[in-house]
Amino acid sequence: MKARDTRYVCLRIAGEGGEGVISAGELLTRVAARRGNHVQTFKTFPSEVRGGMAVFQIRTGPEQVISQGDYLDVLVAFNREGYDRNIADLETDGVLVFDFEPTEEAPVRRRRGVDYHVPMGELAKEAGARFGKNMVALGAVARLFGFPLEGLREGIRRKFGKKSEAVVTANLRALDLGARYVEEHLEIRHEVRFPEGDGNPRIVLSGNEAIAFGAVTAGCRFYAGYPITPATGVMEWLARVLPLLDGDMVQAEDEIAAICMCLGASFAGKKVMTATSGPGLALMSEALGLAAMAEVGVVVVDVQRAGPSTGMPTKAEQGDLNLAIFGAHSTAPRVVLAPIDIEDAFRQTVNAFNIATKYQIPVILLSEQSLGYCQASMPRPDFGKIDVFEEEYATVPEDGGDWPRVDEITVGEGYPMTPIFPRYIRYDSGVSPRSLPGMPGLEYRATGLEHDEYARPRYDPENRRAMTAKRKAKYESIRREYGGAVEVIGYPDAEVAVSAWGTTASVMRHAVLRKLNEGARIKAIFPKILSPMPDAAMERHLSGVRKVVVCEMNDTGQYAKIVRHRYHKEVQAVLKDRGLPFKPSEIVPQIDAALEEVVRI
Amino acid sequence: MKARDTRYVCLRIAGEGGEGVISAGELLTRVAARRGNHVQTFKTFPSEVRGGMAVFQIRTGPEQVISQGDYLDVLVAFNREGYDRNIADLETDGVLVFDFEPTEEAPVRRRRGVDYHVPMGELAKEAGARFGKNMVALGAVARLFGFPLEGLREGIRRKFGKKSEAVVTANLRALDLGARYVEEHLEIRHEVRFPEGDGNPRIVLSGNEAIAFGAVTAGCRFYAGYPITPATGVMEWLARVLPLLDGDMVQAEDEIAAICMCLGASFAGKKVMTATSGPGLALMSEALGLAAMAEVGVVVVDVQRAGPSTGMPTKAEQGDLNLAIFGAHSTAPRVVLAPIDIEDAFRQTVNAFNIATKYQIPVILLSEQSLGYCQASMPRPDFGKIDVFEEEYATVPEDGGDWPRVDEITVGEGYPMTPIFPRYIRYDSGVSPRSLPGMPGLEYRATGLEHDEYARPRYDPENRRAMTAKRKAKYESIRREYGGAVEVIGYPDAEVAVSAWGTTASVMRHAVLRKLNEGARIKAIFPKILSPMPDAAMERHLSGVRKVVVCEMNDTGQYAKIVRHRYHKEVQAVLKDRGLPFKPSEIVPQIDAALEEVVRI
Amino acid sequence: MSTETTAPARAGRSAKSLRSDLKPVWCPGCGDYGVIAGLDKALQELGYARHEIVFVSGIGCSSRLPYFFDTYGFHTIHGRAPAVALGVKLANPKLHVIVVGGDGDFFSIGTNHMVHAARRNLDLTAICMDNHVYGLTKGQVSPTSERDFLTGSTPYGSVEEPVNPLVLMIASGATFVAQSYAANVKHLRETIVAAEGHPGFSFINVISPCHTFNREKDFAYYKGRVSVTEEEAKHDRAEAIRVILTHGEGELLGTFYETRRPTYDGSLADLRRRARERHGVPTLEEILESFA
Amino acid sequence: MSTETTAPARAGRSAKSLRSDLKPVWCPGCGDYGVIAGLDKALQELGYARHEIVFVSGIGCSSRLPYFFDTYGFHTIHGRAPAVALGVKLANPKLHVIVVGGDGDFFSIGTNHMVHAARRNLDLTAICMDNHVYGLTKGQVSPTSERDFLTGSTPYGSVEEPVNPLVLMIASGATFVAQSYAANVKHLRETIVAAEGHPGFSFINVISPCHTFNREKDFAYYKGRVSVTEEEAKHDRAEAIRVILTHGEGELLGTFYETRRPTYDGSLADLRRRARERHGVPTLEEILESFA
Ligand SMILES: Cc1ncc(C[n+]2csc(CCOP(=O)(O)OP(=O)(O)O)c2C)c(N)n1
Ligand SMILES: Cc1ncc(C[n+]2csc(CCOP(=O)(O)OP(=O)(O)O)c2C)c(N)n1
Ligand code: SF4
Ligand code: SF4
Ligand SMILES: [Mg+2]
Ligand SMILES: [Mg+2]
Repeated sequence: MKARDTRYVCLRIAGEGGEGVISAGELLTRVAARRGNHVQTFKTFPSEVRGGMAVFQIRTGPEQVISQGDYLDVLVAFNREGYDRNIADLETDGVLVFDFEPTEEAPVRRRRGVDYHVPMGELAKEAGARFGKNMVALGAVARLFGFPLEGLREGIRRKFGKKSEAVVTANLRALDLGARYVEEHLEIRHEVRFPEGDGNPRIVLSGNEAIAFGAVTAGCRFYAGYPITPATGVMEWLARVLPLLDGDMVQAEDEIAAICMCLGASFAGKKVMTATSGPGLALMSEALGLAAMAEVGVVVVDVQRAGPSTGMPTKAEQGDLNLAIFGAHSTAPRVVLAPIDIEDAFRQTVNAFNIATKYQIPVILLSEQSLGYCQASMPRPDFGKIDVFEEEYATVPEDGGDWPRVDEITVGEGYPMTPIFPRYIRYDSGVSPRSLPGMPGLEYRATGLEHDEYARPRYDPENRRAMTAKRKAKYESIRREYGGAVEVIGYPDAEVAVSAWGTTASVMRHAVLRKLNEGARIKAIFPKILSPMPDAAMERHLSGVRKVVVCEMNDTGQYAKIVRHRYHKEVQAVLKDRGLPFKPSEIVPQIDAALEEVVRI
Repeated sequence: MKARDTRYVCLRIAGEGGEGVISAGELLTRVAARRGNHVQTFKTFPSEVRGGMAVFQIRTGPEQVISQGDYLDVLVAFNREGYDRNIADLETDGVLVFDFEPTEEAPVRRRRGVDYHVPMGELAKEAGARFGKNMVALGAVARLFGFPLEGLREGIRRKFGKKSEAVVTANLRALDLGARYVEEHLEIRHEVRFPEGDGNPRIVLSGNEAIAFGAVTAGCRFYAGYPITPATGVMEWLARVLPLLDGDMVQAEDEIAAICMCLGASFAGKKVMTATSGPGLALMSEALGLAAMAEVGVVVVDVQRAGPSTGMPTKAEQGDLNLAIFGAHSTAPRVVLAPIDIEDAFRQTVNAFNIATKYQIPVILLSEQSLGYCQASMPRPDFGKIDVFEEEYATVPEDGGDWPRVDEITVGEGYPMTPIFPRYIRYDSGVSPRSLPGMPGLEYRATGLEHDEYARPRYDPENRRAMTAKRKAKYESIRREYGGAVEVIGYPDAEVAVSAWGTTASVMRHAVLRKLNEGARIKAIFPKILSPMPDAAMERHLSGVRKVVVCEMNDTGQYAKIVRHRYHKEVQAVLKDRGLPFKPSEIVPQIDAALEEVVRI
Repeated sequence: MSTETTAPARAGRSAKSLRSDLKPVWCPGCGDYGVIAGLDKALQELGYARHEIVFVSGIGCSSRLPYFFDTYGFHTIHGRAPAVALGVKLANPKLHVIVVGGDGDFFSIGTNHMVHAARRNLDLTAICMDNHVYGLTKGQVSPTSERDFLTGSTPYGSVEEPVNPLVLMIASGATFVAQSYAANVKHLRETIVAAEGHPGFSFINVISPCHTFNREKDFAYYKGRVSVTEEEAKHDRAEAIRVILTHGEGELLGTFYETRRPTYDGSLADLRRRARERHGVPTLEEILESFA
Repeated sequence: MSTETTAPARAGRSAKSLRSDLKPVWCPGCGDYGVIAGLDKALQELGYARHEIVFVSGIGCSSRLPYFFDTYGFHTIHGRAPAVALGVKLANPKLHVIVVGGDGDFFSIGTNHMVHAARRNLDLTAICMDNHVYGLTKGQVSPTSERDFLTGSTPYGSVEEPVNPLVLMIASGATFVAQSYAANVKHLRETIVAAEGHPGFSFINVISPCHTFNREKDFAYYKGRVSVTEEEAKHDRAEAIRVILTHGEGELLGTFYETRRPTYDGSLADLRRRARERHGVPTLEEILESFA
């Protein structure tokens, strides 16, 4: 199953938290993208602020990078632990760059592959850059794998220029010392080379940035949130940008306040968003019900992390699908989307706002730790081609005419008949035009109580039935609009299908393309909306399929159960709940097994 | 489809909130039970404190009353609105007792049946009992339907005796005036008679009381809660009783505090409970995850009410099943039970405590508005026959010996090897013996972080896999213990089955018995545990079934979807989301239709 | 939008009162009727247009108030009104946002939001209808109930010290803190007018008896026990707290504390202005370049 | 259980220190190391047996503390430690329950529970490691951060007035309120010993610098800016608040407020006793009769 595409290079840096692993990695990433490389990165760091292991990985190649691949081509280990914990991921013929003293009991033992010892710590001291180990490493890496030093120098200047000239100089010196060490002491014995860029400078965004930028693109001008790993990046980006666009970013006192602030601002006419992780989404459950009942649109981003409870806050899991779909008391319609990669994160965020605005409904966008912290290059969006839905508000009937007619059930006994604005008028779509506070003549009271079309509290069975149906109709409208929202790759008549959601879909795509290349008759089915499920399209694409391989990063197969139970398909659920994303190599054998089994039957 | 069992009488009182409808009903109920009647009651009142309509209904008969039946035999309407809103539920030949002036535009028009006008308000004034309308009504009802006045007199004395002699006298006078009015002014023209009691005084509990009493029986000695309709009764009962048992009832500052207080007390060795309704359960989502992760047992009662959001707080819905099962981020094992009637509420509560204690897991008990406020007679429990699980705590190894061996994965690098108490030791059952603060030598720190067997934070993949498996194993143990927990009535080989949960199961039982009596070949399947589902037994009982009629009080068929999707059965989902429980007469035709269809196929 | 735009004439709308046609669902004699009256009078005096007023409430008898005014309103969930109100006000600072609720709503489940709203000094008025009990849920102890209070949840008497809303709000940073009384509509009206005139977070605790579940503390009880303070509002927090705490028996009405500091909405507007002056107003394309 | 029972000897356990073998995960130089030191010394001085101590914490750098003591502990969720602690203490009032956490944990998400724990006067000690920033989430503004503070979430400076934890806790009803400093281990030790000696809710705000995310306010900054008050603890709330608020520049350490009133656990014990005296201790069968 060796199908290494040597045009791609995957390099990992591992070191102690605080040694600058992440910042070196990010510098390399950005410089690579600027020269026209496609890049995708991945990082983990311990939830402890200092100490513990930090890992940064970059994969780069001549085309869009859609997963982290299976094995490393290069491992840069800042210390023994970095080596011990990561060496298993290095290709047997990969390149190791390390800075520690192998001992007799713990040698650096590899059958093949090339090892280079670079005394990064020492050189950093020499450079007078107290925390410069990472720059020494970058210099060495650049020389070893043919990456132009000048780009990195420029990057250092841009990155540290704001701080002080002394910092720039120290870092540049460290970089050069690293490069020089390679030139002077090492003999290059490997083949791995950084791919050439195509000269088209690319943009690089993390998942968190893609979502924040998507929000701003969709017209978001109010954000309230509460810090939580790994979602805080969304908030911090918007804290900088929103004020420039005359918007506000509020750090709320807790997550409940955050979503409630959003609901208030949405009620008063802003496009709003909050971002959190599992524990915060759990806290928002009650207020999400209010959003559904009062019909106030809001986008809630959940950058999932490994639970339950506080769990492993810096590790990855796709564990919140159930909570997103079902985490409300009673029937509180909501929409669930889950981007699969950085570009999708940007686009789905715009989409989320469009749905929230058009249907006056809460939309939960399920991102993931491995997406939030992952950075990738993406093509520059063409803003002219992005649909942004803008609401039309209700207006007062001209010439004192009547309000649109409402159904007779809304005329309850004991209720005054004064013609007032029918905020919750029942149109077929389930959506009623609304007014904003400040608009004269259209006063009403948004409410979490059951109410009639005039927004008056009402508990009688007839009204209840009508209003429940109204809210449900809205849900059906969404299903109609997004009923076909399924991405399919491969043979339409394949008997073996694979399916996944979120970032696992992106990894799976990698595995599927590999198998399709090998001539396997399979197809991949990725729903682009998870609630309401695009049933019509899912059923169409699943008909004729005898086995579905579902891969998912959680312990119980939350999505696998949907496929198995909702579509009555034989599902081979491949579950990974170890805090780390899938690799294509973990998926390919599962596809093979499914193919074999289906043939055997 | 008329199958009226005339041995049962169903009487409804309807009036303005504040007119004493409920308290009169409760008095009648208790007195009836004391003379040996089986009774079941139902009430609704508006969420407004005063005003709006209050309804009390009592059904009584010679055997256990398992539902409210279909139609009223007697309607007592305190006013016009009470008549208008309830007359449709009266048997065509039923008896109406009313106090308002029929007008020409709004006459009291009935084709058959008997009507009596009793000027309750006037008579009350005459009695000098300011709020005595309800007692006048009781007196009239007693005389009209052959209920002994003496019992009611005694009841009034017991009820108001604590207040003052004047109150007692006024109420007695009102009662007598009502009775006298019937004797002097009315000619009895109907057949309906209150059934004779069998002389065995019965106890009468509301669902809320049954749960509170069950908790105390199971050993609950700590309760923290926050008031919320319709769950407050649980708290108020325990507020009176717990201190007498040397326990504490704490009114917390909010629901999050309530469950957290419970977790603290449980960690320190108490059996604990909190009760709330949908909005509160939503707020508890995060802390329920902590309970699962730190493995701290807790019983959470959700007396469901109609949502979403604040919805219709005094109305019924079975809408929180999804939230109960799925309302957590990541995989946080929890158990869900749902009593179907008063006696079951008592027994399932004991059960809930046993599961919570034995498996160190949160248990959610889904009650309902119509159960919480409903009162019913039940047989006196035999406390000697009730199993109450008591925990065995860990002990320090004798003679300084070693702690039980733990697996090598728990020895992480960088972790001290001092032998400490392995609080989360991985036994096959998934359950680890615990210690309580105060026990010397067994110190540990309960935690919501991922941890190893020694309760130390650990994020590495191997440990993660092991501990996830541990928590899952616990879940499987429960499934083993409760795998057969399904109640089945009817023909084992029936092709048409019916299924429901909660109080709808009780109503459905009524309908099924009626159909079985008529000779229909059907069966009823009621799971006694809703998460984890008793799959083995469900599958066994469903095999051979061609159609399942599922009735449920919500808009989306949360349970119906489980039956349809999980067991791949053709489900005829009968959903009612109007704030009111099912009646048997709404279920019977659905069974008929299903039978017909299956025959047709 | 502006006050010049007049709302279309509508049948049944009173020329002056801002009350709606919906009849309050409260018990006859509930203190909250007095609060409605005071509010209506104050709003008329202030001359606010109805479409520029937003009542935000949580859950409770008192929180039903928004339905009874023919203005904008948001009847939210228990305890969260201050947070929702913050969103409303920041989205449109021209609106007059009034938060209303009960003692449980504000100072039990909602404490966190009240403390932080006060600290931020958001320019709105919060009116607590303090009946020292949970009304809507039919009589349980509230955070402002006195020790030994007998309720459904404290059948042996409450063992908790009541929170003093005035002191807590001053300590949290509210910049206008007053107490009024549902039966003194004139004082209430004047206090509301003053609070609305105050730029920043104004808190008014209104004693609003619930004779249904707090029978002892009905209007009769308060008669003669309520007096209006003679003292001026203090500008010093410790001083204001001293006045409140050292007052002996009975209930004191009046404005205890008033100070000026930047409002949250004002500071944010300022922040936006400063940020844009320094960095300019970027187009989407320009933002994109930050990722290059 | 009682202090007489001695824990079994265990390899590696120090005879006196209550520290565990787990190495703190904090940054070198974090103020929280000082808090550990002060706590360890105080607990030794108090002579508490390790099995009778329970540390309860929320989430934050500071909330990791329970792991570093070889006692019982509960590392709960963000902001909820005071509520969990209430359950622990009521379940077993003999335990010494110490709540530890950060400024965000206590005074942002956890405010409601802190206010009500103080009001109830539950007999426990709450120690806030106040670094005026969110440490664990890598540097955002906290409720105790000063205006204009630059953080990841306030890139243009904070526009919020900080909450004063001491004033808020006094206003809420805490009966022992003090401030100490992570670098003054002696003062910290003494303050903890005093707080533990105090029956009721004791709150200690410990200035505990985070030089990683609040760089300016490191130990060097506080050097010379921290002084121990000469004044006695006040028994008068307004007075204590005055002392805190009128103190000029710099940080004042000391016990500002101390008073005695019934503790929550004590009052509940009393309530149980009274109730049983009046109504007797019913058997299950007797309770059953109340339904007859
Ligand atoms: C999350 C949640 N918890 C509890 C409730 C139930 N509840 C409704 S109002 C209320 C308190 C009412 O007291 P208060 O706020 O003082 O208002 P009042 O009715 O006295 O005016 C409670 C506990 C709820 N609606 N939502
Ligand atoms: C419900 C929830 N929201 C947010 C978080 C993320 N979070 C963890 S610690 C923390 C605040 C840390 O600040 P502080 O309490 O001051 O403690 P410090 O780290 O400074 O000691 C936050 C917001 C969380 N764990 N849970
Ligand atoms: S219960 Fe009390 S607060 Fe509620 S409406 Fe009645 S009097 Fe007013
Ligand atoms: S980030 Fe700050 S509070 Fe956290 S460990 Fe480091 S220095 Fe301490
Ligand atoms: Mg109240
Ligand atoms: Mg902090």
